[in-house]
Amino acid sequence: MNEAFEVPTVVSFAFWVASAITIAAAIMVVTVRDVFKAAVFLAGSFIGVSAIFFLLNAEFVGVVQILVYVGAVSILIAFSVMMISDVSHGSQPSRARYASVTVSALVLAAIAVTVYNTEWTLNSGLTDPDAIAGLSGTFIEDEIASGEGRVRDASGIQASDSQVVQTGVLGDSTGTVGALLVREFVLPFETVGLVIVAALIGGLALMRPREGEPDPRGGG
Amino acid sequence: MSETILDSSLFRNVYCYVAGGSEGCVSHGYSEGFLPAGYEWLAFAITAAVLAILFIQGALGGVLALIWGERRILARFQNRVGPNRWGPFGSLTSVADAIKTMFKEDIVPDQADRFLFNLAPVIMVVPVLMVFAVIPIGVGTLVADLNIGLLFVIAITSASGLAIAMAAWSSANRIAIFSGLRAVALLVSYEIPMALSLLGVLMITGTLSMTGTIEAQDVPFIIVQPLGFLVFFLAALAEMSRTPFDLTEAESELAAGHLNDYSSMKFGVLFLAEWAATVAGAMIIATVFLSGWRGFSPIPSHIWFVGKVVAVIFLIIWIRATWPRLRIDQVLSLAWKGLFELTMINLIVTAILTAAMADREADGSLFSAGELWIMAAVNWAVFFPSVYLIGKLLASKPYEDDSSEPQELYPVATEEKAFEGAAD
Amino acid sequence: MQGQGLLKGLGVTMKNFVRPVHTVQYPDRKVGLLGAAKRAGVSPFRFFADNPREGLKALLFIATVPERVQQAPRFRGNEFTWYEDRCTGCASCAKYCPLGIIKIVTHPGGIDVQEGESYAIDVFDIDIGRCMFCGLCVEACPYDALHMGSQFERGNYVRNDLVIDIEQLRSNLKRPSSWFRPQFEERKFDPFKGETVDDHYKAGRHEQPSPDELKERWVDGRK
Amino acid sequence: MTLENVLLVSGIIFAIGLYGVLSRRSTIALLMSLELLFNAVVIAAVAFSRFTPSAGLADAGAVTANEVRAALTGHVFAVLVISVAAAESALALALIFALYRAKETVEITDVSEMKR
Repeated sequence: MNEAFEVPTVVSFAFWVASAITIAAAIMVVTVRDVFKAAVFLAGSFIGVSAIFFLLNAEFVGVVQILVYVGAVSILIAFSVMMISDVSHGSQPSRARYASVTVSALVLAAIAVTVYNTEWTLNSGLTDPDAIAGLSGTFIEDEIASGEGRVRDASGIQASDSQVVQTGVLGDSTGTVGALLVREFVLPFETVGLVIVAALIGGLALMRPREGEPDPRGGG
Repeated sequence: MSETILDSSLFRNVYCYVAGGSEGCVSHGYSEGFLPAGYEWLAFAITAAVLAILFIQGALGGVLALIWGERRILARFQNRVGPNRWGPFGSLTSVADAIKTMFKEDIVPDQADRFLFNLAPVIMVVPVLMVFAVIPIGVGTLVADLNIGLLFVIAITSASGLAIAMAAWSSANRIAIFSGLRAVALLVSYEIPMALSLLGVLMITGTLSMTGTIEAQDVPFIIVQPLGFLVFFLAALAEMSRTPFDLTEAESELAAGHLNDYSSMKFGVLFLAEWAATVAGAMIIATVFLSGWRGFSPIPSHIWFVGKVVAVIFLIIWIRATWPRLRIDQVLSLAWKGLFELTMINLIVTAILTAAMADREADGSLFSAGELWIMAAVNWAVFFPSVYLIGKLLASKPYEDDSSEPQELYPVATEEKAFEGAAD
Repeated sequence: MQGQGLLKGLGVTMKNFVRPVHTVQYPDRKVGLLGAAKRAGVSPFRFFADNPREGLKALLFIATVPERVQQAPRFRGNEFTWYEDRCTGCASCAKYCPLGIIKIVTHPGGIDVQEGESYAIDVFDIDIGRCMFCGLCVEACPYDALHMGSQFERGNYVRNDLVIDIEQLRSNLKRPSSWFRPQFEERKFDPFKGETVDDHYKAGRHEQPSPDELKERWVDGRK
Repeated sequence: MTLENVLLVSGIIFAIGLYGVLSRRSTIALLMSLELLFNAVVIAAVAFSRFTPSAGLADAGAVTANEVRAALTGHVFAVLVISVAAAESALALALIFALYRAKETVEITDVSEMKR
């Protein structure tokens, strides 16, 4: 075991609290009859998930989770519930309820068996001090621009003027995620941008008033 | 106890005062504290509680002061005196109001969804109070110097839309639901220009942390990023639903909007959250665009910060006293057709400038004051034509059909054409 | 340029911001030490030394000094001024009142009871709560017995207290408003300086006829 | 908090979402369950990123900056998934609105033309 990757008790406790909240809210989402309430519980579940992200040293993902899911998606869902008066009196579960419970329980069992029976390669099994420093410590990088530079543990070294002591990528992930997005993953990144534009245009095209229909902006 | 949280000096000072001894504290001169070793979690909890109480009380005090100040200033704009009976210059009026609100009867409408109805004020107030944690109100005086501070602020404030929707829906009141629909459309629309306008600042500073943003401002960003400031200011006005974007609770049309069915302290909490949002918004504007606590040396940094926040709040109140409220379609078209384009122009110009001047790839250093002044000059040169252009575009009505009569919203009989509108 | 009007509007409001306020804070206003001292006509130090408690309050800006607005002499106040000696009980005021809020009950009195040329007044109620201060009753009074008053503070908690009865009319301070009473204006009478017109001879253009004149006019003259 | 525990939580959320997708009738509720599924996957990605090293770190030899950065691939995937999910939900809501306008209903059982 490596001390650098040990999870503090407080964090562990907070993780269990956050997961309990998330799971409880998720169960409410799929069982509660009032769709608006379900949307609110969905937002609660999202917040719990973002707390889990924070505890997993993924601040950026956690904040993006709040920004996108709580700030946009769940609000949009609440908006549509408000607009569509039909759903206000509830959504009954369909007849396939027991079958669905069975299927999802089977999937959960499969996941659990797989998770606990796999021999994972863990960070705590790392022995290279440079690698450990790169992940959760402070390190010095030889050639910052190219990304090919050698990473060295900064604890025993006096950094020169041109070198910067950086926090390990798990300690301060935001900058690294940004660098990854515009370097290695630039193609998926651009594709996601295209997908979003396409979705936007598609949504607008779907909602455009058709010929002969009254303009939803009011008037006649 | 991650290093990030311990970095902020206020948190560290309190934490080390309580716990002492632990790593990260000894190097700052705290060798022993109250608690024995092994009780770090307790110290953590105590510190969190103490700071939370302190900051929440501070925020509430700020809100009460803001309510009083706004009433006084607004009264001066209208040649009145404003509240002046309770305390010196009426400064205890807000306290009296708060006490009165607490003792009112707590009414829940019969048809209301009690769970959501009671939850909405909480959801409304918590994010706003969380924002105060990341704002540096002086050198080293902040609870948590998050490395994602700005993004955190934008993300956490976006939850208020959900709270408004909850409050509106659970009231089972059509006026409140109108307000909720407006609020959601408005908040979601204005989040986009708000976040994008901060992107220009981020390009220059290269950090999301609030302290880093202040340290990068050798020249206040209101000068370097005029377009960014304009857009962010307007979007922030919309996000905290202030005039001229206060159509969430447009009192002449919607009575009080989503606040309609709330009473007693639940109303108080919702009201407080809204005003706290104003304080927080002014603080963020002061931090990001007015260089936060920076200033000349004899005056302490806290005073500088408070002065800048007061200036921003005065501007907000001034606007409230002057401009009329916009219609919902005007508000949305301003967001999508006006501010969005402006941020795009700002973004492109700033990107080009940053790429042209940046040599910080190697050492992560910031732009010098001279470089910032050059940027400011270019940005101001872009500012006027682009605002003029976008204003022209907004003012023109490309969709208007010349062949037909202008549509009337409600067909009414006038003397000239009796019931003509009703026929078609 | 677009948005010019917005900036112009900001300018207008700012101009108003720096202008002095129009509000007069009745019945008193908060003053600081300087204001209180100026009001008392002494120097601030003397004021503080003389009256430390008031001085401390003034330092905290919670001391008050009374403040009133200068009113016009024609102001139609709501407690009526009534000269019993001039009133014949003709009830013209009651007849002319558009709201019918004046109630007069008389019985024949004075001389020549059978003809009823002069009346003794039993009840004279004016319901101020419904009065709209049109002043028609005052215009209608042939003998200048009824005048508008000059006060306006009649807030209370019971609606019935707003009815002025005859006792109040008798005992009120005689501070008639000069509305529809040119004789007061000619005399430059100003009720707000605390002047009163106690003498009913000075209050009217026409004197109340003496019983002999009444008899001459209404009894003997008609024969 | 170990990798297994986080993955188990992710699996539980996935199962709940799956139950929702299979059993709910309202399309809006369906969409919400889909979002839960996405979230479960994102949790798993971030957990792997936190607890398991990238391939270059585990084997012997000099550690390069790219190998260290590659440890955060999970975060990048999370961000991409979140963005796509946001686009998806916007489009799905537009579809639901279109459905509601055409059919006056949002129940998925009422829209079964495809069967015939």
